[in-house]
Amino acid sequence: MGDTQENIPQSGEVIAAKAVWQVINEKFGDAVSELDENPFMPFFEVLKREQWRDIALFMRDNPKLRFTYMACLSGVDYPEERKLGIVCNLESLGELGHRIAVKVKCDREGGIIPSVAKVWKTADWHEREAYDMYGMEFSGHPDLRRILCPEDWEGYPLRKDYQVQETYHGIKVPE
Amino acid sequence: MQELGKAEHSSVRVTPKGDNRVIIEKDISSEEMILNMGPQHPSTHGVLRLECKTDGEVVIEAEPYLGYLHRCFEKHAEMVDYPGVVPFVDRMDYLASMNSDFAFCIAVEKLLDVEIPRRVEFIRVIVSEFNRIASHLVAIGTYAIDLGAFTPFLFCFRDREHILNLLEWTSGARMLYNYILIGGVAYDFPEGFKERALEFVKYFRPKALELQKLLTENEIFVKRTKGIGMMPADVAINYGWSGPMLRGSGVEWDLRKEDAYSIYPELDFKVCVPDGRFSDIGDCLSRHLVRAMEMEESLNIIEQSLEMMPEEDGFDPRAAIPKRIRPKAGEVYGRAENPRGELGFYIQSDGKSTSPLRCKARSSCFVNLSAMKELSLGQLIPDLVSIIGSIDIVLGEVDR
Amino acid sequence: MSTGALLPNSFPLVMSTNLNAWSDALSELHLFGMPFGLIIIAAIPLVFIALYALTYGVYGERKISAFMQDRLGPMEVGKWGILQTLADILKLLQKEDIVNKSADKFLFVIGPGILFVGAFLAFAVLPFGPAFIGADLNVGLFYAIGIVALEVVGILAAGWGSNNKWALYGAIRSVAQIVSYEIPAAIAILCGAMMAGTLSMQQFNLLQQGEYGFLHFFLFQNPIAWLPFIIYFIASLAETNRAPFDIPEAESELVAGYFTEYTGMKFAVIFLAEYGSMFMVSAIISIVFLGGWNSPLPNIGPLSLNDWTTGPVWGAFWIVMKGFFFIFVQMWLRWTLPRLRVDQLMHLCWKVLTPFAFVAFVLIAVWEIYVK
Amino acid sequence: MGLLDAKISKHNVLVTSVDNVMNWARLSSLWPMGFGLACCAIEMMATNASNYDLERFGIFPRASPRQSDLMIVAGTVTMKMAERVIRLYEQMPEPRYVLSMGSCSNCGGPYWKHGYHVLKGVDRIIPVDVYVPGCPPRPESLIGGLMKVQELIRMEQIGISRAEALKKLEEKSIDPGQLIQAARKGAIAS
Repeated sequence: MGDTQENIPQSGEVIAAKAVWQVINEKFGDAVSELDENPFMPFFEVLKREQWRDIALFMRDNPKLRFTYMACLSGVDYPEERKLGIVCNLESLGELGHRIAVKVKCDREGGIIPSVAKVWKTADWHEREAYDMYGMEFSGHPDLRRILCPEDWEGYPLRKDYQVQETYHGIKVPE
Repeated sequence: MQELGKAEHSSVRVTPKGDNRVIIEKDISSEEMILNMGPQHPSTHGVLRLECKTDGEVVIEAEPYLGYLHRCFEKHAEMVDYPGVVPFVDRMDYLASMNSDFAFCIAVEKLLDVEIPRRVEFIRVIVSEFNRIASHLVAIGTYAIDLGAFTPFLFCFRDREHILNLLEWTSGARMLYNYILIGGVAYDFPEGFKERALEFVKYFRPKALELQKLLTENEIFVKRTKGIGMMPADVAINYGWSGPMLRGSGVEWDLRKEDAYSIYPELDFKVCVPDGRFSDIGDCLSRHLVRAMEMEESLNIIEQSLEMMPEEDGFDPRAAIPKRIRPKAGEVYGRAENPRGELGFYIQSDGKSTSPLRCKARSSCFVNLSAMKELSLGQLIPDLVSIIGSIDIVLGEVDR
Repeated sequence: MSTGALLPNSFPLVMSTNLNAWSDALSELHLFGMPFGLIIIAAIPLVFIALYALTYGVYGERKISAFMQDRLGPMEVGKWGILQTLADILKLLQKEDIVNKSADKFLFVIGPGILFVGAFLAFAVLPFGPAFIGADLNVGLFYAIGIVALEVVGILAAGWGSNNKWALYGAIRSVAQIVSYEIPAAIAILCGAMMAGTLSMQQFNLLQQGEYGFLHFFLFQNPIAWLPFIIYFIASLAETNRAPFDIPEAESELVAGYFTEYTGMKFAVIFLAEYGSMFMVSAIISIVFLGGWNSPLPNIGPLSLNDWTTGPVWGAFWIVMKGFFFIFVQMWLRWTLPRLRVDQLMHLCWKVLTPFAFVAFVLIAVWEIYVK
Repeated sequence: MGLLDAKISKHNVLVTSVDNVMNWARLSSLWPMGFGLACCAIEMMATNASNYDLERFGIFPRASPRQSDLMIVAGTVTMKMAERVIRLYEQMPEPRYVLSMGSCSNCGGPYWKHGYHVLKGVDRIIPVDVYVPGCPPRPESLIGGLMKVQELIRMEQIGISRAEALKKLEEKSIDPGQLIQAARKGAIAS
């Protein structure tokens, strides 16, 4: 992608994200962090993760925000911080056109993040996938089961310290 | 603000239109039966498994089970370096490898500081649009098989073979190309490509019409698809649908227009949405129509880009490829319009290593398929097959 | 022309064109005190089904579908693949015969048997030309319709006995479909019977005989006859589970329908029965509406085409050709059209075909009484 | 070896010609199970379609494992799928053959090292007769693999095991490399 074409919409994207963040910050104050104004993917972090679901609903239904569309929800491992997290890419599809990313983090062992599966249905399967790959719990999820790996799979494959199991149902797994 | 519990089911109920939907009167007491469909079943397009709770022919509920083709793409992406991820991206959506590569390269190039030569952009667009036609041909062909018509499938594959020949001539592979690289493409077009491509466009236009006559204008086909699997636009957006599925629900949303990446803003093409004259907006027929119309649009794009493409003698498409790909630290979400919808890559780079710290693929089929449970409520088994077919899943991309 | 007038002193097997001369002569043939002739009479339809299914049925279908789809079809097994079906049958003979542990063994085994017997028994009343018929019953047509319906029992036995959910679905769908479509089919055939005033298969042919060839066929004698003709053709597609009504074996929905669990020879028998009944319905439609074994060619002045193409062997030729023509149309439809849904199928049967069949019934009655 | 086997294994003229006919029937009507797993399944479909038309050889996909003779494992077999593959194999009636199509089902292919959920070769769970390399193999090479299955069937006889037939095939097989070399030489000479 050419740089010249790239810069103009991107800076606009950051400005729009800033406006969005201000609306959220007004309502929730300390619950959200400062906006990270990088040109690639402006994001903020939800510091009080209990409020994540309220923030999500606010973002979806507030007429100034209208984030109707969740493009992506990715689980992430932060081994240095001893944390797991999710990154959500949100967008106001067809209405206001702005987008922003939201991060939520939780403890590495037994971490719980409120589920937003009832806010955006996209999140349903994506949260199941994050649970499958990283092992964080999503409280309030309608059906939190493994989705890609078998039900009786051991460990969470995308954690950085994952060790693959030797056999599965009597079949040798590694090499 | 809506309450949480209600938000889930507020706009769920599908409103039947026309006389094509059956109304089941339940006055005979009958027992439910669990019917397991797949992973090996002719109509599940690979290894999807559906556990259907059925009452006679009526599916009360169908729960999809995935993961039968989980090939650990995200693990591999963390283990190999950036150029090494491209072959794995190929194997995700194996029907539209070019488009998938394109999306991945867009995401990485956002992080990298590279100037892409203009001719490369044209090459990328042309091969992607060719692959889009090929992918839609498979989608339409297999949909015809699902509905019991065998011949259109073979016609589709016959025409697809011409595209594969063209792309093989360009890239050296039939299906999984590894052709679009970060910062460039692997080879320039071979000599005489333009003529052969235009020849194909000329050949394919009447064939597409023939396909329309065989399927879209067929009374039985319309009967089997019209009014089935209705999805209103707002629910579709909430489900995160994209691509032909979302456009089938009447939302004019195409990333080629919205994100205006590559040279798409310079090209003249329209976003295909059904006009509601022929189909009910949001049903299986609309999705099929969108795919059929998109093939036409892709042909237009190919023609235009072939005209506009700058000719350069001795052009080296690999010139802009950085020697060592090590993006600066940061996170990026890059995406492109795939034949099945929005394919996005969330990439996290620490600025030190040559492989991504985290690479998540936002697969369009995965998201589109998640509405299956809702779409299947109270449908007949043949309609269930019709709905799965209209979602046009590629299990490689669903399970990754 | 008189029926059944046998000239005992002539050589009926060689030259007589008298009605049923060959079969009557054969039935009196005894060797070593055994009714050897009857066995031959019984064997002829069997051999015919086997030969036709092997050549035209399976091989022809594969070739025809291939040509429709821009392919070549079987090419490597024998010249142009003509030995393909033979190889298939020989292979199916060698396959392991699996009976599920959980299957109802009796029903599972007897299902294909009933299917085949049903398809085969109908051939008893099929006139292979003027000189040969298995049994010239005076209720031949009634018998043929009735015995074809016996297949339902076989299908249900096969589907239920398999103890497989897909097979069960296929069987239930098939039974519902065949039983429903019997009604418009029977009424449409009854229209033909009204025009003829008889139920005997040979009489049907005799009534449509004449020097103007096809102009004597009921279809061209009576303009209303087109209606029952089309109704019966559509219904016959459904009765033989052919597309667009192939929902009992819908591959994309039900894997393989009621024969999902069958292996080897049992599967081959089911296939043979299916092709047998396909020919049977095609023969019935050509007898009732298109003159059966009569030559469609007219005598034009000195060119007495009709006379030249009439005779026992020509008769067999015409009826087989007419049957094959309808089978070709069935194949053509099968490889072109998508499949209907179950409820649409029933809708077509009960709300479209059956009322129209009744209308045709009344109109034909009126025509027969007042116009003719 | 039983008494009957010993009698039969002498291979008199009658037994051999019956063998030949039976083998011919089996190799001429190989019905594969329509069973696709991943990318290779699309190439398998393309091979079945008009341009390559497997039906020329009498190869005609069946949806039900009960009516098929050959299992084409087309694509990556994952741990979750492995048990289903075994079950499908067990549902097929004897004599049955397995063709492993593509690198993934041969050995895990590109997922060999880090693919925690990928079965590294379908031969770990079911016996494979013919392997077709490629990622995915071209339709031509799939047809080549099917020809190999036919050759294997040709080597079989009443009273000899599949393993012996495979050994015989190995001894008698023609090296295509030499044929290609010869053809090339001929082309250069002319």
